Amino acid sequence: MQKSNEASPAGSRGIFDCRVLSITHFSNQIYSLRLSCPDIAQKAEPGQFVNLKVNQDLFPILRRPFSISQVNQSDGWIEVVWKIVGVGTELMSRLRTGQVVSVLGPLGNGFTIDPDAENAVLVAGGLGVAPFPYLFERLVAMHRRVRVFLGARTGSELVLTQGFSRGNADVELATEDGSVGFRGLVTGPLVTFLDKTEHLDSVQLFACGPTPFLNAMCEIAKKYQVKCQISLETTMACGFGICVGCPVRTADNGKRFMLTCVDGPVFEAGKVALHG
Amino acid sequence: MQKSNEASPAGSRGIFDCRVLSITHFSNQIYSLRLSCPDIAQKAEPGQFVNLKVNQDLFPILRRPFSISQVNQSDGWIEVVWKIVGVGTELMSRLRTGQVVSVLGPLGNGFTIDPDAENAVLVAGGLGVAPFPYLFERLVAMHRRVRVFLGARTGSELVLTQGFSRGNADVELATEDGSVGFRGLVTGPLVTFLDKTEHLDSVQLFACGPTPFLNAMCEIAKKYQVKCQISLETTMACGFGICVGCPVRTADNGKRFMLTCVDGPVFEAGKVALHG
Amino acid sequence: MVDLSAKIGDLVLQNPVMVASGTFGYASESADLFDLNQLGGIVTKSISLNPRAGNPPPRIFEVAAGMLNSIGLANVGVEAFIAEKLPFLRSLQTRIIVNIAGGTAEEFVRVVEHLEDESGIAAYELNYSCPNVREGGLEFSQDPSVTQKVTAQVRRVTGRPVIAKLTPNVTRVSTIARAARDGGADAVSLINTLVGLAIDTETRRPRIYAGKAGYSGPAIKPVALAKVFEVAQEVDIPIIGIGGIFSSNDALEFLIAGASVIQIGTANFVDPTTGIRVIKGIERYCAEHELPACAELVGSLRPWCDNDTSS
Amino acid sequence: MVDLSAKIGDLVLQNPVMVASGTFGYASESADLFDLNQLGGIVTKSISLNPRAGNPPPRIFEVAAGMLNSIGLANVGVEAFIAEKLPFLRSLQTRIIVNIAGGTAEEFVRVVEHLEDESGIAAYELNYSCPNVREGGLEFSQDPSVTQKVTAQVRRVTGRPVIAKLTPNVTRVSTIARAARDGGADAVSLINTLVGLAIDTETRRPRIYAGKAGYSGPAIKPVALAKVFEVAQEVDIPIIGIGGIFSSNDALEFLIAGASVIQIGTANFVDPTTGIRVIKGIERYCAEHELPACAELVGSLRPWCDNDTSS
Ligand SMILES: Cc1cc2nc3c(=O)[nH]c(=O)nc-3n(C[C@H](O)[C@H](O)[C@H](O)COP(=O)(O)OP(=O)(O)OC[C@H]3O[C@@H](n4cnc5c(N)ncnc54)[C@H](O)[C@@H]3O)c2cc1C
Ligand SMILES: Cc1cc2nc3c(=O)[nH]c(=O)nc-3n(C[C@H](O)[C@H](O)[C@H](O)COP(=O)(O)OP(=O)(O)OC[C@H]3O[C@@H](n4cnc5c(N)ncnc54)[C@H](O)[C@@H]3O)c2cc1C
Ligand SMILES: Cc1cc2nc3c(=O)[nH]c(=O)nc-3n(C[C@H](O)[C@H](O)[C@H](O)COP(=O)(O)O)c2cc1C
Ligand SMILES: Cc1cc2nc3c(=O)[nH]c(=O)nc-3n(C[C@H](O)[C@H](O)[C@H](O)COP(=O)(O)O)c2cc1C
Ligand code: FES
Ligand code: FES
Repeated sequence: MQKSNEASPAGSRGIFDCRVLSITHFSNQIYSLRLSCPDIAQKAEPGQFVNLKVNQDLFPILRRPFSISQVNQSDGWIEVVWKIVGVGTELMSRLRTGQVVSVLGPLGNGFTIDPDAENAVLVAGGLGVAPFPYLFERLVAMHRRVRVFLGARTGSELVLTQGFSRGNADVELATEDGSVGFRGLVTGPLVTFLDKTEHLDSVQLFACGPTPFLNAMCEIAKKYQVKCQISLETTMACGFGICVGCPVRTADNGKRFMLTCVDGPVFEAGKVALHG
Repeated sequence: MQKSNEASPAGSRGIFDCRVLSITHFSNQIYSLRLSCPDIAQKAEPGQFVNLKVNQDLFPILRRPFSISQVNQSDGWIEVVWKIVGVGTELMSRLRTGQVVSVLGPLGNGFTIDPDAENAVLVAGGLGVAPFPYLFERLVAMHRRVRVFLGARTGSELVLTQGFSRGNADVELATEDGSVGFRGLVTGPLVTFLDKTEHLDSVQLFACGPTPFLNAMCEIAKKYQVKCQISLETTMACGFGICVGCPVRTADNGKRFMLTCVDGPVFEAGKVALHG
Repeated sequence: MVDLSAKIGDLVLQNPVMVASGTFGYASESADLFDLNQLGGIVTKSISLNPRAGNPPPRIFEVAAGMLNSIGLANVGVEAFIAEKLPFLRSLQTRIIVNIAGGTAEEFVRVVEHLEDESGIAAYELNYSCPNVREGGLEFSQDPSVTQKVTAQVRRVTGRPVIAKLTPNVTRVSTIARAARDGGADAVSLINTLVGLAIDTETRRPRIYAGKAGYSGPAIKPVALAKVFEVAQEVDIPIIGIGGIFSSNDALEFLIAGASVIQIGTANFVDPTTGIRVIKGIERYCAEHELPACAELVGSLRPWCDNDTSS
Repeated sequence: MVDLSAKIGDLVLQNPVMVASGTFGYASESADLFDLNQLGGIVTKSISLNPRAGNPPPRIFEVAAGMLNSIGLANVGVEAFIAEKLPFLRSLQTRIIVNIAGGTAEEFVRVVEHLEDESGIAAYELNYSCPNVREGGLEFSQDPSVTQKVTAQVRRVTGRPVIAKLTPNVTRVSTIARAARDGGADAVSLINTLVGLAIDTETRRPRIYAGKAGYSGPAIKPVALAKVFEVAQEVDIPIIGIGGIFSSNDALEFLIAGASVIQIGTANFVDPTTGIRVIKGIERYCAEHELPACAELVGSLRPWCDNDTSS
């Protein structure tokens, strides 16, 4: 790994030319990449993201944002996990060990772990699981009790499930087609859990996934009066506040905007108005 | 190999999705590619070219033209040889066996072998050697006596030299830096040869290479009153006459143009006015 | 079965996909590559009164997601066109649109007059990106009054559909489209190439002999779509959409923006069968979206908001 | 040593490379990524009289070799700009150019009046791509008389250099540049974004909330170069060249076409240190070509021919 811009102060976020240490193919369209990047590994917080330039060409031209999925400070690497949805993610899937990727990061505000929340509940829809392995590790290190609810459309899209078996964690799986775990949306088992939980003020939810899922999570958080942090995705050009292209409406009157990249991507549920 | 457009009549030129059978790296920047393409192998004449789409993206967007270097009708392949000079040729060098390339061809008018020319003389500057292996094979099959003069800046850029050792051929090499063969331009040994040749009316020159070299060849052909065919390169978009982007001035008054792709790329020396 | 037919005034096409002027030669060049009769229409190279040799090289240069060209309207001239090129075109079972270039209004009229007695011509497309020799090289359709006048003069000498092909290099293309309609045009084609320039920093010469050149390809598609949408909103005249169409999805964008017909240009150089792919793709989209006729797509854009929010 | 300095009227820059308005925020966002003082200048986001929330999403969309945006001029307003953003900018050792947005001439003037007492401002750049609320949303610099009038009104209230940033969406940008000069502008910036549109064919909605959007990136470079060259030939006013500059070679093309200074826009999103790379590349080119000063490159294009050969 080499910091491509030598003028930038050490230890801060930066733009790095990072070598691919390995690339893993989970299922049809889902991959993970391990990048050598000691500076980012050193600094990154769970829930932060990196903005990757996956080619050296003008097409696609913009970087692509990905949650930092896992970090190893001593070995100096970070991991990202993605699904092929278009040209950029397709190009990424063709990366090979030893190739170099330009990485801008770490970016955004990660998850804020509430000091009073004994029980952390991680809820992911689909690839929303991406930031959770690193968050999980942090929570375990903080001796929190962690429950993980992972949902997907079908079993082959349930990835990273192995990563949550340390500590005293419970993992529940749900698939819409019932191929693995509970048949239905992941919010089903979550609600069942919340219904039978007594001290809801000791619970903090962490949610990541598609917008309809996040909307459901905000509803649930409101209904059960439970703390909840959600991680958003919007289209991004820069990832650090200079393009002003990633607005999300504030919940107050819906007429103001925050920027997903610098004010988020993690927001307190109820602070932002998703979709409209 | 599969003809990507099924509507096109069999046996004619066409647009084909061709599988890479092998890719060879000669020296620093020089490569050759063998493509499975029975239709083109069947039809191609020495001196014709193919127009390759080396990626599926919009960048680079246009096809890139390459001389057909060698053909094997029974095995159904063709070969092209190239040097990396820009983005398209660089992308080509990253092709791997089994990948598919879109090939439009065979295109243009190849060399016309004079029925009376007992002595064929092939003269190449740099990668101008590209179309000669196939031409050589044809000439040998026609029982012509063949002499080959190959020039380059330096030894590592002298490629395909092995291909001319069949039949009763003489091969002479020249490099500008003297690292291999004659030190100087390839026209040096050629002129020496012509000076000592008696029946110049039995000689036909075939020349391919950069424009200054072709200009020199035209001068020589004129001076020695010897038949000479030259193969030109110009920027091309389509390669078959629909973009009108590849003009070359006619020699008559220099105010008219022919199209390199359909009227050439092989022209009779003296019929075209190169450079201006 | 999806109804793919398209209409430009009285002119009915079997599908809305044409090949654009100057990007398909005189059609015979591609005849052995696919069945030309599958196309909705073929627009010829620009034909001028006299033969034109065209510009010296370099004539073309590739740029990011597009290309620059200045061919200089090289063509055989109207008489040789009639004698040598039209017979083949006439033999096809698709609509032939003859594109006409001129340096003056009279030249446009005279070329049309030459063609009037010839059968097998479905419409004329007037290349209004030609420099107007009387106006210091301004393109014809950079001036609404010139556009209207020339169109009216051509209108007077023919009963065939007249299509005004407009330059995008103007402040408001809808003003020009309205002028063309007022002059009697049956439709407008949008867009011809943008003006572009590229420079070789080693020689400090333009990459194209003529200096400024015509810019085409995917890079101009967003501009073309904006122009098509503007005219569709402002002027009641059928639109032929052109600019960077490489896929059926590109073509669908143009239909949704308001074009009744589209033309494929630069893509033909990469794949002359692009038109066929586009036709099939439009058909598939309509089938998947349960649209009985692709004409239903025309102008079906659903804006998020009414007003132009400031950029 | 190559002399990289550049001049815009009385304004001297240490090198000809600025970052463009709206593509570098208020500069503090990139302060930890590289030494901002290496830049020739920094142009702020467009500042309006009152704060603006900007447009609802989607605001940006990637297209081939470029992007569309309609941010809606989101900014903190001039008072908060002075209180919260200017102190940091003022602390830098590079030229700060404040870009100003307005819906009327008066708004431009009032923003300038607010800024006049503030130190640390090297020049004003007037964003004339703003829709003119009195002219039905026509961009200010789509009309030469509006351009001249607004420029003259601003000129009256400041002694600082005034740069008119022009829209490319016009028939002849040199006419507009001349009007800006006649109104008292010290320089013109060319180009702001092209108008573009992209459509989601599944939803049939525009890809950008506002519908039409601003098109930027490498795809617009040939258009920008043509506009810069046109103005350089026609109008005697310094030019700041903008449009798709991603590399030093791109920047060199602009200098050779006639720009004295260049700005980096969209490239900052991909790599905010692009400006530094470009400065180094220009220096290297000059050294290799034995040019003692990069100013010698300005307007040094060598056309192949004098006249405009017809396309
Ligand atoms: C902060 C943040 C973190 C993210 N983390 C991850 C992650 O860990 N793993 C992962 O797989 N993806 C993640 N994403 C989404 C990822 O950035 C997009 O999938 C990617 O940019 C798509 O690029 P593409 O070129 O393949 O698709 P494009 O060709 O650009 O688009 C293809 C399709 O994908 C849709 N799309 C484009 N961008 C997004 C987006 N941001 N979100 C959803 N759909 C989109 C487009 O609308 C289009 O339909 C994250 C996004 C953000 C903003
Ligand atoms: C009929 C024909 C046959 C050819 N046969 C061969 C061949 O057998 N082997 C081979 O290596 N090359 C051949 N060429 C040249 C080859 O097409 C170009 O080298 C190639 O298109 C460059 O593509 P690129 O994307 O790598 O370069 P670009 O990025 O397009 O250009 C890079 C540099 O190369 C120069 N360049 C571009 N096109 C050409 C050209 N046609 N000739 C010379 N320089 C060019 C450009 O001016 C530029 O400076 C042939 C060209 C023609 C017209
Ligand atoms: C090489 C070339 C030659 C062209 N010649 C003509 C022409 O003779 N007459 C004309 O009206 N348009 C001409 N055009 C413009 C095209 O018809 C079309 O309007 C333009 O290229 C935009 O479409 P595209 O992006 O699909 O190419 C030409 C375009 C190219 C690229
Ligand atoms: C996201 C975005 C926001 C922009 N905002 C402004 C702005 O506020 N004021 C302005 O004058 N130009 C603005 N521009 C235009 C740029 O300054 C520049 O003129 C244009 O993008 C062309 O340059 P480029 O291709 O290098 O980006 C903006 C451009 C982009 C991409
Ligand atoms: S992505 Fe650019 S400001 Fe958020
Ligand atoms: S390359 Fe298109 S006409 Fe020759």
